[in-house]
Amino acid sequence: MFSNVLIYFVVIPLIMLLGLALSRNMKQIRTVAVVGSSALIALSVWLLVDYLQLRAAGETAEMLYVGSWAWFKPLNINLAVGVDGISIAMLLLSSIIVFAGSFASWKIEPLPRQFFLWLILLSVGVFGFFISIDLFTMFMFYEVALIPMYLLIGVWGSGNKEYSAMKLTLMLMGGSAFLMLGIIGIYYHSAPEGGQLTMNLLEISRNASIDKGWQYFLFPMTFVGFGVLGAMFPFHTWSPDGHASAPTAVSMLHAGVLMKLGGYGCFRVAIYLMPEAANDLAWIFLILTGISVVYGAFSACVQTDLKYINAYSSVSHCGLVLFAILMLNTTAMTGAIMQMLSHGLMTALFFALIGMIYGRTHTRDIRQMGGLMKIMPFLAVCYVIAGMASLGLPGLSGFVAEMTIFVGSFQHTDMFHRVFTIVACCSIVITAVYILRVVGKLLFGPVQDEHHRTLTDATWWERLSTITLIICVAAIGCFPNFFSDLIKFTFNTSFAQLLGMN
Amino acid sequence: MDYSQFLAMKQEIGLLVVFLLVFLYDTFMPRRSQGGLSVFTIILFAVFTVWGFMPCMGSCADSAFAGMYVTSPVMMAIKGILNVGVLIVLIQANKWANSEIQIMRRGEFYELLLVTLFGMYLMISARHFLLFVIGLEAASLPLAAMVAFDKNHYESHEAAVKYILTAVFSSAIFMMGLSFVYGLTGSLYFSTIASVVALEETSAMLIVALAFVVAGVGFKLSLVPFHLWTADVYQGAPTSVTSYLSVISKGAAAFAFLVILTQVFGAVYSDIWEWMLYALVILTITVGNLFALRQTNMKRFLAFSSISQAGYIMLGVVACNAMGMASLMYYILVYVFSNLAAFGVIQAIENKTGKVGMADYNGLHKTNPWLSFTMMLAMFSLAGIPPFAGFFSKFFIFTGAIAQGSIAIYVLVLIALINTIVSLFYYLLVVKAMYINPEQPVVGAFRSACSERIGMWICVAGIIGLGIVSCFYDHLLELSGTFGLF
Amino acid sequence: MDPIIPILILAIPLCMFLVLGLFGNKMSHPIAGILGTAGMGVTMVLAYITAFTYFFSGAPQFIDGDVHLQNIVFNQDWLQFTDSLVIRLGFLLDPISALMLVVITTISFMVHLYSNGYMRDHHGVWETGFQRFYAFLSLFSFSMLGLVVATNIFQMYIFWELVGASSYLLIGFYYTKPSAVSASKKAFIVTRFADLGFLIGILILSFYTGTFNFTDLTSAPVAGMDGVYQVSGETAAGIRNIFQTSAAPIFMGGSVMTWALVLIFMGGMGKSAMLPLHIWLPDAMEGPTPVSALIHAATMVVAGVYLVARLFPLYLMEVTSLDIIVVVGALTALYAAIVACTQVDIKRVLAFSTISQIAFMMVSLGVARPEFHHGIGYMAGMFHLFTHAMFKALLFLCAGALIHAIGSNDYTDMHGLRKYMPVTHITFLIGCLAIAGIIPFAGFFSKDEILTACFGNSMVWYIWMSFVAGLTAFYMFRLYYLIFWWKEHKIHEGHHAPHDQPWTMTLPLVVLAAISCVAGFVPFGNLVTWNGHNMFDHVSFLTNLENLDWSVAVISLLVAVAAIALATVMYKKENPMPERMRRLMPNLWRWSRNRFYWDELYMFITHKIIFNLICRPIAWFDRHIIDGSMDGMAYLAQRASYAIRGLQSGNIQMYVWVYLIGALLLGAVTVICLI
Amino acid sequence: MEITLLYYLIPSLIMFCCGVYGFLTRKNMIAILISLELMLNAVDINFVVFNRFLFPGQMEGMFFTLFAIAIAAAETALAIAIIINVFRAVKGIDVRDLTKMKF
Amino acid sequence: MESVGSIIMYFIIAVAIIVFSVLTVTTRKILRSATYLLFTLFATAAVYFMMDYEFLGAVQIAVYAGGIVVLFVFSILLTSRPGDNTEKLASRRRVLGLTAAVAMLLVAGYSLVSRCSMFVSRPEMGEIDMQQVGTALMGTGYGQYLLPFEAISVLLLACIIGGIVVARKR
Repeated sequence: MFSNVLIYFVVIPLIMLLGLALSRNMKQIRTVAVVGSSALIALSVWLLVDYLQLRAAGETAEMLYVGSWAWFKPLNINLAVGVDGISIAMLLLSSIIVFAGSFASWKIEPLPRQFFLWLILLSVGVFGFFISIDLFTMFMFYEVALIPMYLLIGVWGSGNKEYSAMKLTLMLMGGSAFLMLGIIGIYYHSAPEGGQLTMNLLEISRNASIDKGWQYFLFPMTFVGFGVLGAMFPFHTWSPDGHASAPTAVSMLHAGVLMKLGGYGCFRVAIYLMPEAANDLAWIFLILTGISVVYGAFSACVQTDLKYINAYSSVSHCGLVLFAILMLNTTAMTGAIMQMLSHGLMTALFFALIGMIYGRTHTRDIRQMGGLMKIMPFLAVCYVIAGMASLGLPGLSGFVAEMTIFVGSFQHTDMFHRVFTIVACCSIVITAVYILRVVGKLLFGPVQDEHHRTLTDATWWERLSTITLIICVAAIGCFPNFFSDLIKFTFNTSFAQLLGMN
Repeated sequence: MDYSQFLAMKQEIGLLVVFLLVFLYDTFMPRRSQGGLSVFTIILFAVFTVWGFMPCMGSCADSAFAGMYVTSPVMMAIKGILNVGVLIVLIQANKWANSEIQIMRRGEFYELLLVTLFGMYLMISARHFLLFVIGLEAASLPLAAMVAFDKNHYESHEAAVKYILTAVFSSAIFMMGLSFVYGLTGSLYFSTIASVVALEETSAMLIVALAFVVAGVGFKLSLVPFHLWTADVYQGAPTSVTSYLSVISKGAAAFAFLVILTQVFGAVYSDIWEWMLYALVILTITVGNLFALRQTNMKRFLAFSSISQAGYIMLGVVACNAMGMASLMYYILVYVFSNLAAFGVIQAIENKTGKVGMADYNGLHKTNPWLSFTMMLAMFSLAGIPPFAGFFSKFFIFTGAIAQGSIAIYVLVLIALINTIVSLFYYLLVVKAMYINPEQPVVGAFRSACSERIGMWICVAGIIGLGIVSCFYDHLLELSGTFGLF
Repeated sequence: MDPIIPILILAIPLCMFLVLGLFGNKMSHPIAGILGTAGMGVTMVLAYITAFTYFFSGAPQFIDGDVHLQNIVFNQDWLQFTDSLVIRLGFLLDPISALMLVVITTISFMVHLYSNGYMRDHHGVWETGFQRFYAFLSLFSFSMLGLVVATNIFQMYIFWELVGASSYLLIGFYYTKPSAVSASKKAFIVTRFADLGFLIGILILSFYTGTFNFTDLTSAPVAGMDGVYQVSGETAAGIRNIFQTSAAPIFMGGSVMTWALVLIFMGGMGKSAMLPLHIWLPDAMEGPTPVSALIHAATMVVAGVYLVARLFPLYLMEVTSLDIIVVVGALTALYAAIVACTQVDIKRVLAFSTISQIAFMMVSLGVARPEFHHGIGYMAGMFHLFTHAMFKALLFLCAGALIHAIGSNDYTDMHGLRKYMPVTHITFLIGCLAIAGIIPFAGFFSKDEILTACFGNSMVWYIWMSFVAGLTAFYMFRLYYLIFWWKEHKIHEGHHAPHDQPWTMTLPLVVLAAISCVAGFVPFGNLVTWNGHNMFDHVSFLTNLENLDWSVAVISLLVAVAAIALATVMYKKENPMPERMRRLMPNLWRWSRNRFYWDELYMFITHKIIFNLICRPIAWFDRHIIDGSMDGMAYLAQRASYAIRGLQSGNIQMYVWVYLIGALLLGAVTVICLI
Repeated sequence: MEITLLYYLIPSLIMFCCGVYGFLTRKNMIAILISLELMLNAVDINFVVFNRFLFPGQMEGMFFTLFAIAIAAAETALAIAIIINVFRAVKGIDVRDLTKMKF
Repeated sequence: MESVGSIIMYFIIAVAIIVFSVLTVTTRKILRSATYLLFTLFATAAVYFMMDYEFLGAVQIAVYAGGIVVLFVFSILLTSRPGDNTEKLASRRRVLGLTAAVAMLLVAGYSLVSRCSMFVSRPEMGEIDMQQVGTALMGTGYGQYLLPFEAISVLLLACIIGGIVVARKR
């Protein structure tokens, strides 16, 4: 079991948990967090390199590093792991954000140890989710990732935190209620009559034994289940409140990684296992996600709380992810995954910056701030860069992701899909509107509050956190083909025959 | 007359031996060595519990008294689960039982508790309704006395009255149903009834009889609408008794319910009681949840929570298959640990400060981090959050139910799942009180008694370990496969 | 050609941007300025080498007989969408890109140089963010160069966005000024909106044709083929076929291809400030003046023209789209010229003049047809682009010098400056003459050819554009007189008399003025034509003069002179005539002064309609309906919880009653249902 | 006339219903207990007559009744003990006073 | 065909059961209620005798009438206070009680009446002698009740302990 490298994505955080439990002071806590998250980054980078080498050597299997260990044997539930390019991308994203998040919460108060404990527990769930290919384990890790949010927001949050934490938890758990039903349903149709039932994604898709009628029932269950976490309209309202109340690192992790669980799950479970229903029912969800793309953007235009703006922007961007996934062609889905990466990094960056600004000004109301460019140039410049990434400036990650989505979606042969693509395209303008509105009000213009003049610019750990993210955002933006190929390979191996795509 | 048949009843005999030893110790030991009673009982019971799991118990499936009594590995397992629960209850109750007020009654407490456990054994193993009724009464009448144990509290009396009157009423209804069954089939042996029911066509009398039987056992399980006594009794009873009532008594009843419905009325599953149970499950989960939403007393809150948990347990019965049965037992096992952890904390705090309000838990984590941690684990487990055992038990019980395969069961499970959100809400309320509410802590820092801590540690170990370590469920599933009910 | 030079052309500005952007604030100001300027200088030299090599080396990959070929120097895959749809970053060398390389690097270098002086106050104190300014300038130069050498339409789109962003950053350079911030925002959003059209156009085009590459869309002429269209026969037939046989050839009255092209043109409209989308450009004057010269006069704003020129063969396939371009261009030209007549802010006058002149180019492209004079309109448009870049940059830089000296943008604060600032005066005059189209200055030739092209297309457009040309001459000289004549300059107490600026600022003026004088003689017909064929058999310095269509030229000269004369009469000396004119046409004056209320209209649409009628309701809807329904569910559960609490009344008899009725119902209902 | 099984069942059923009625209406807890006795007694009659009329060959019903009487006795005793206990605590045995715990 | 005597006997018993049952739950005085219960129990015992279950009848009289009713009477005397005897019933409560009772009557009655085997008459059967009863009670075979007998002894023991604990003053 421990010869499989993927296990260490769960083992390292678990060791970190142990370390945190044993640590006595702030210094030790930080050491554990930094060493652990660096180890995770190293591991994921190593995995990426090794994966590419294996692929280059001609490995054509759908998943690599596959391992499966019996867990609940009579039910054929296994601890099954395996990754492809997409999961590796997601692992990389998660480890980066955990790393940045650790630095962003350098001076968290109160109860730093507990904070990190929950944060790392959350990341156990996240990493576990991305390496699993067994529905049960996947679902378990999924929920493991959700629940720490409640305490993280509730204890360390700000504003109307109790309400937000509760709402977030309940809505996400509501989604997972549908999800659980869907997963159990899939399980019972995972094999042809008389065959051994299984929870293993690869086997289920190989068996392809879920008949169409059941697909029509189970697809919406799973899609909505994951869609709630993917902030799909109309199940997105946890996002603004939740993000607004969450502490910095939690917002980062949640918007950056957790919301990706939704998109990833939609594609890996709902669409991968039930392609026929996905094809037939896509239009319903396309309408919903199309709405969330435009709607989120419009809502963001009138918000005054920085985090609300960003949360609605996340609704819009994550809507685009689901939107593209539903297009069911290689390019659009590649774009969706890239958008996940891109949005993950950039929104984490946003939340990090907002947290840092909030930590100084103690307000998030853009009407009460202004001219911060003069006061804290480093943060302001980073904010502008994040904004530019968000509105899709070429050379940063947002552009490549969105363009891949738009071009891919527009390749759909159906007129309906193309028209909706155009609708979704409109979001780039609205995005520009709200991003520039914020940038204009917050960073530019005269200094609004004289007290702000005394504020200081970023500290070294804050710089480290933001620079890491900016480098990643720029890396994706400048060398998109690397990521695109990494992702596309999966679609070409596992999805092509499934969907009859080009 | 073959009295050696009594030897088939190893566990019952063993339990009676424990009972007698405790009784004799309590009655005849000189006053100065009375102090050892609690320890004696706990150790004795622990030995008995361990003995129950010994391989020497064998995997014998045995029946005695011409089929009136049956034992099999599954039943041994469920009795073993109950034993573990009782052991934890005993350990947790130690402090309370040795408190100044209770010390002179603790012998009776142990004795009554063991007798009720004996009654539950009979409920589980009985294959004759007369024996079943005796088991049922033995499991509920002494409990009424135990509910009334807290003489200084008015609530305790009120609870006892409510409990005994409704219990007797319910057993009257139950026996009315039995008389109908007898009138229909001419026998009280399960096997005979089952064969006659399988031949007969469905009649109104059978349905009404079944409804009365369901009501009678549903009372013990506190299914809605037979649940109304639950909250008051749980609230009024001494906490040790409440914890006993909520897990052990409920677990035994659930299993007995499963046995009756499948063994006796298995032939009319899809005709009659599948639909009855659908209605009951939906009602139970929903109403239990709705009531739990706005409770402020922890014991009362857990009462309603246990009502809705009973609804989930019933899903294992609805499934009517081996997996459902295994899941039901597993659910009970997990529920024992989770609920007892919660009660352990409540008890520790109540023993120290006498406070049981939810508001008294505000800011608890500042003064008593371990207590609140345990409580949180219990709440998470009850709410079904991984990686705690409650998640696994919920997942398996749903999986077991859905194995039945009809669309209706999917709808039922969906309703149950949506209800889990409501339940999550109120479980989180407790967590919120302990961790999030900004008020100053009401309960000061204290060190709980050794026995309480041991009890809680066992529970925490169970909450964490039972799910992740798969052998428990695997074993139960294997056993259920051999049960041959379905 | 060795790709090293093209790569350097792009790489040097990018490196400058990174170096100055990342380490700028660690450098001293002069070093940053010198570094930026030097970098741009090197780039300029390299661009000249490239252009020279392209046009005159005679290398076979560049020229085939008398035909200029398109040459892809390098082309690197950047992002692969599908097998055929690939974004590549490359370097396409053909007449127009070579031309643009020269224009951009020249102006950019001048501006870099000029800014060394401009970005300091009179006491030599550097502007804050001086390094940042240079970084942004480099970024802009990089983006613009990348745009013009794009090998595929998506590369163009990428750099299109980048120039938009750098324009945003530069307009908002004085970020503490709210007006600058809002101007930059406006510029970005308006062009973003236009880019949406561009993007959709690209999507449609690529969906039907399956390619982004310019060379596939508008392939180079095949040797020996005397094609009417530059597109090779096969490709043309293929593209038409695709559009005609595809599922939806007609969409809302136009063919899909027309729609695609019009949408792409919409992108151009945004960048080039064509009529409904022009509103950002006047406001963009909030940026530092060198920026206005570089971006908002010479280079970025002509990107739209460049785009149309780049896809010209495609536009030729759908003549309807060209007609639309003409209409838009003509309307814009007239509108901008009228507005320019009444503005007070000298930069705004120049801005509207820019809009008007770009519209000229657009019209020129729109009226170009291969049948007429070998598509002279295309050549004229490009020619005007070139000349306009020079003299408009000159004018802006002069305006910058004036503003720097006076400290105000309005001519009301200037008047009679000719004595104080002679160099500026002369160079400004040259610029005015050039733009007015007075022989032999640059503008004369290019404008004349545009008018010729219009003449060849339709009489209406010819007359229309001639009128606009006259207006151009009028408002430019109005501006000239108001700045340098009108009345004596009033020097405020405690202020120095205005004087010419340091050499860093005057040198560019002189250079550009010189170019404006001679640029008209460049034989453009043999360098830049729509199909690469040379227009003239042999070339000399006077080729342009020899090939003039004198009938058109004389008329346009007369119009220009008349307009100048009118301006002289009205504005040379302080007199009440302008006031009288104003009284004569009060409404026209008011509308013109207020720019025909376009800004107010946009304000109304964006604030009153989009903001108040869409965004706010949506936000409200989200909070109260969507979120409310979620909260409502919780509320309902709570209410339900209270509603049924009576069940648990505490009365045991009630309990039993419920119990009994429950049991009976359970039985009765089942009996009723089953029997 | 024939005295059939039903002739015995109906009075017993009425007795049971009387018990239900008494349980639901009486205030005095002992009266409630008395009503409960009626109900249990009705059940006993049922068993006996079923046994006698339908299954005369065996004695299951009779034995059930026999044991039921014993159980009834036990629970009555216990219930009375508890009621007396309550009486000591609140000096009254009105069941309607016992509603401190509710909702 | 039954003998006229037994028919008359039946009616007497039936009427007694019904009337005394109703009186038990409707009389206002609690002591009377206990008395009527006693009569009802006697009537029940009479039914047992009629059914030829003499042993059962004897147990009924001994345990119920002799034991339980006495217990009731004592406890009534113990708990009653002057003025307690009369209780007025709220009409709402009576309606609730009546609906429940009537519903019970209807449902159970219907289910009984709807079954044709309910209309059989009594088959001939000899008396059950005590020997048979004793064997069944002490036997372990089919239809014999040693195990319940032992079990109920435990139950009774527990109830005794419980009763003592509850009744004990402290």
